[in-house]
Amino acid sequence: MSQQEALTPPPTVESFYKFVAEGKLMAVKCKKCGKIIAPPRPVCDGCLSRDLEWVQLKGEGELVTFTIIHVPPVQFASMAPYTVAVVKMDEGPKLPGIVKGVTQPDQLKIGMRMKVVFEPAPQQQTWPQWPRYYFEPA
Amino acid sequence: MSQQEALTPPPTVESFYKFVAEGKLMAVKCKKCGKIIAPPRPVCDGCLSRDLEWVQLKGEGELVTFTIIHVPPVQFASMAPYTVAVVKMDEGPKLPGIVKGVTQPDQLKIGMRMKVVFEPAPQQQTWPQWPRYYFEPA
Amino acid sequence: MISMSGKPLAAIVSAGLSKFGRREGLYGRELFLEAAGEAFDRCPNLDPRRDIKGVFVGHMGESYEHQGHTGPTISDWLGLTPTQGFRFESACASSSAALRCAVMAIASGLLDIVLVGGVEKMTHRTTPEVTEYLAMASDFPFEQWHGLTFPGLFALMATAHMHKYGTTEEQLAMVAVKNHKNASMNPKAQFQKVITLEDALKSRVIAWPLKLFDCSPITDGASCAILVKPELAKKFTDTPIYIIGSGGATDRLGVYARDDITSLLSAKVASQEAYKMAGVEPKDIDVAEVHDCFTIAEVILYEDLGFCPKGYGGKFIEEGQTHIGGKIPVNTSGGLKAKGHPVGATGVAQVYEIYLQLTGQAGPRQVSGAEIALTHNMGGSGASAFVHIYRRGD
Amino acid sequence: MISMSGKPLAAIVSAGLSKFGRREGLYGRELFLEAAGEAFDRCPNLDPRRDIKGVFVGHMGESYEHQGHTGPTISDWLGLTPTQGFRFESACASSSAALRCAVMAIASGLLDIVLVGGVEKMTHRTTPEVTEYLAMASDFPFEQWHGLTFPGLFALMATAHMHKYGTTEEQLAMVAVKNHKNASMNPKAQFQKVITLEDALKSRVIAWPLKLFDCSPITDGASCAILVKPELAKKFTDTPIYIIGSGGATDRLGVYARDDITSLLSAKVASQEAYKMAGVEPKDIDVAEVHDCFTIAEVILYEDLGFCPKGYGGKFIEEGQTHIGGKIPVNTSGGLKAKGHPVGATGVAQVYEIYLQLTGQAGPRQVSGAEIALTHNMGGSGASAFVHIYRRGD
Ligand SMILES: [Zn+2]
Ligand SMILES: [Zn+2]
Repeated sequence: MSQQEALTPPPTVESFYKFVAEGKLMAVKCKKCGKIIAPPRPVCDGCLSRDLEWVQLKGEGELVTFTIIHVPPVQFASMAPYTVAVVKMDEGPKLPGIVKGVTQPDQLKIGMRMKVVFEPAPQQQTWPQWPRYYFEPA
Repeated sequence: MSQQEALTPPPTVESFYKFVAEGKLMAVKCKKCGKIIAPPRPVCDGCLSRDLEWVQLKGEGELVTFTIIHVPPVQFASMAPYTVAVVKMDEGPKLPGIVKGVTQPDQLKIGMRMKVVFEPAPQQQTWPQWPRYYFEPA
Repeated sequence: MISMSGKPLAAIVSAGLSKFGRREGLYGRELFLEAAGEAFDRCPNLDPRRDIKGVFVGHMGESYEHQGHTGPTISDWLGLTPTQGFRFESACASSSAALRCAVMAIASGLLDIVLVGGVEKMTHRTTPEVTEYLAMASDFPFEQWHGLTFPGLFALMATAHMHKYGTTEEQLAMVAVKNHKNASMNPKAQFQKVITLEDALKSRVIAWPLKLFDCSPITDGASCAILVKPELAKKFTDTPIYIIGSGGATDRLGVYARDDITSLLSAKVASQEAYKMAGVEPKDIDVAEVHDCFTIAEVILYEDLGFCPKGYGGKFIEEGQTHIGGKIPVNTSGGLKAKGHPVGATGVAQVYEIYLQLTGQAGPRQVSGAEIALTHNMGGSGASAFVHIYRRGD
Repeated sequence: MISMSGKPLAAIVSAGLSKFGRREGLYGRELFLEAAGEAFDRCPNLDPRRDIKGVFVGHMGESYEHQGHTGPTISDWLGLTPTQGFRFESACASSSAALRCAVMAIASGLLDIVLVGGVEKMTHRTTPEVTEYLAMASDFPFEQWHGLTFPGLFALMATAHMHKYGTTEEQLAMVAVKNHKNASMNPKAQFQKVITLEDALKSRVIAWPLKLFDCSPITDGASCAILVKPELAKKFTDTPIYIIGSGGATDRLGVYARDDITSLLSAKVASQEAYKMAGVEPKDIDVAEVHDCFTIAEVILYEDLGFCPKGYGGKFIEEGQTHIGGKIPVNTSGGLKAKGHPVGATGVAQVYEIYLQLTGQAGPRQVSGAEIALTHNMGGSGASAFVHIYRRGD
């Protein structure tokens, strides 16, 4: 780790979701080794440098794997069955997310192109008040 | 620990509260060393014997210490301020419990006689569905 | 057999296990006493108050009973106050984390005799509640927040493994069939009935491609073992077993963040550490308990623990290599899948099975002549894992 | 001074602490990196990936962030995967449980360099939520179920102590005044202002006889220390401090169940073990951080740690004996009361203060010439406690 330059906003989970609320998928880029990291974190997981800058992801990538959830947690009960995928963004990072409009395995194929879409945050009284990003086939 | 004789009902927290629902304050007595134990447990905390029998406490004892709760947990919000005391029962065990009708420290005096009273269990949908016993000055 | 090159780190002189299943009206502290009582009864030379210097307990979730601070809770209910007590949490590997720290405590010379175990009381809660409490072991802001459950996380691995290696749903189902068969020979197991391949394949989808019979159940239970420094072992038993290897490792918390979603890095790294310490190789293992929280996990673990080549796990179960009588019997107890999975108790429950196997007390499921054994226990979706290797002590 | 009879068990070569207080928008994993970053910056010879063999983290409650499995979570965010990671939970003593196990890990020879720390993110939750999560450390079926809160449990001790020994509300308030004064000299403390005796006595009742200023606050924070085996210490620093005593003990989980409600058995037993190992006596301690979650706790601890006779704790603070410049300065950092109490982080935060004191870096609150120090950290209402004793290494 090298000494941290103060990054604004800080490279945190909370900042990530504030950007999602603005319709942006943001990562941090390590100024030392060049690695692009999402979710953002205060230390580069490539070289342990703390010298980072914000970069915006284009929001496109490739399907790595997926599942279709039939038995959901309480908060997702009304959505089931729903699909969650892991997508490798073109800039490098992999992210999980719900795939809109997919409930059957034959609607997806590993390796296919995917893109990010945004929806307004659900209204919640309690912590956390984060929005979600979603995926769809590109 | 010696081999356990099957005790019915088992010497557990759940059995204790089932007895409270019947208006009984029950302890277990160690058949080896004679210690009377409440809350009940499967092993004598005096001699580690597992050879126990149920005994009923008379429900009278002496005030050991107390507090008056002004900032309560969520579930007790409607009751505050309320008093919780530790009472040493005449048979030996000490038990904590809410003291009915006491909201000022000068209503109690360490060493004074106390007695147990019972009330029906609060209606609850979720676990646990235990009743409570209470104390009052004797 | 191998040369006995692994120096004993600690000796196990007794073990106990509660009945697994739905244990109505018994809480964690009471279940733990059932397991400890068996361990004490098996070891009459042990005077718990005089001898036990510490209580090391694995316990995953304080939400189940609204009760944390498990170290003193269990120490108190054992009647051992003021012995020192510790709670370890590494999700479903909590009691193996306890075991590894207990091994270090013994090896340090600071504590010579310790009780190690684990406990979880789960069945008094609803399935959605349990699903929520279990999910706390995964990455909240990215996995839980995007609707992933534990079956879902392992389903992500299954989809990828099937795609890359051609692993089939039938092969996964064969893991369930084997483990239910083994459990039918284990009176402490939650499930006592054999199942057919058809039963497994026709069960309802939980998280595609995983079905009900690919998943371990919700279980109440507790486990316990007595660890002593090797020089003291024969004071307590004629048939100690020795821990000769201990390894621990982590992986990225999020499955999404891992380089290879078809592999469990923590199992690889922890087992390599344990094998090296023990001076044994995978082919030397006579019997193993591995973390089959989902059938796909057992298949991947065959590979990452080195029992078979990478990508060959599906074929390995299909060939029957991990059945009792096969090349390397895996989960003779019935595993998490059929013995049950009271999460905090599972790691030391694996130890209990190995204790029975290496002391010749496993009854109809005994692996004859077993001398070297392995346990693998993982937390969550594999973000933590602990591997231990054991040798029969006689 | 004393003879240096305590053999070093482990050396502390660096330490770090996040700012304590309300840390909006930072979660546990991020707060932990703030503490670790300071520890790494202070120790340029340490290469975290090459050197650190294990991560030992104290974390009390998974409910705050819906996030357990803290060992791998922190290891991952540190960038140290696949290092082994452990979470320890012993309520408010969680990171001292981590410290004790880390000491055993070092002493065992299995791990030669480990990172130990603790973390809790609390202020994003409401006060009733925090009250509920904290209460999980007490006895659910008898204490929580009968309406006892943590202030309530310590109030039971206060009522009994006042009755038996004549301890007064003014004496309790003096503990708060002292600790706020010390915190005003600690830039990382949550509270930066001195208070008067009148402020403390006039604050609102929380659990009679305890008032707001008798209670520690809700705090976000993280703490970290680097432990190495003693032979390696000088490779990393010219000014190591050595851990020469380590003790742990439990008490009955329920306050109601204890023989003497005016005393903390776990503190007595754990400190006796630590003093004996270190070869020191209470009078040899130059500076101490003790667990002042409530003012009455600090008063009882003066007695049970042997700083003054039983029953004399109230008089001891009244005489100013524990002020900086007094016979034995206690909680120079401001203590839990005024530095803040992010529960899982507190134990190693005490270590951080001792590290500063014994390396002469405590600034305006420096105890001059400090050579021997003690930390006492308790879980819940004292059902667990850990005591460590340190010696300046130069
Ligand atoms: Zn980098
Ligand atoms: Zn007895």
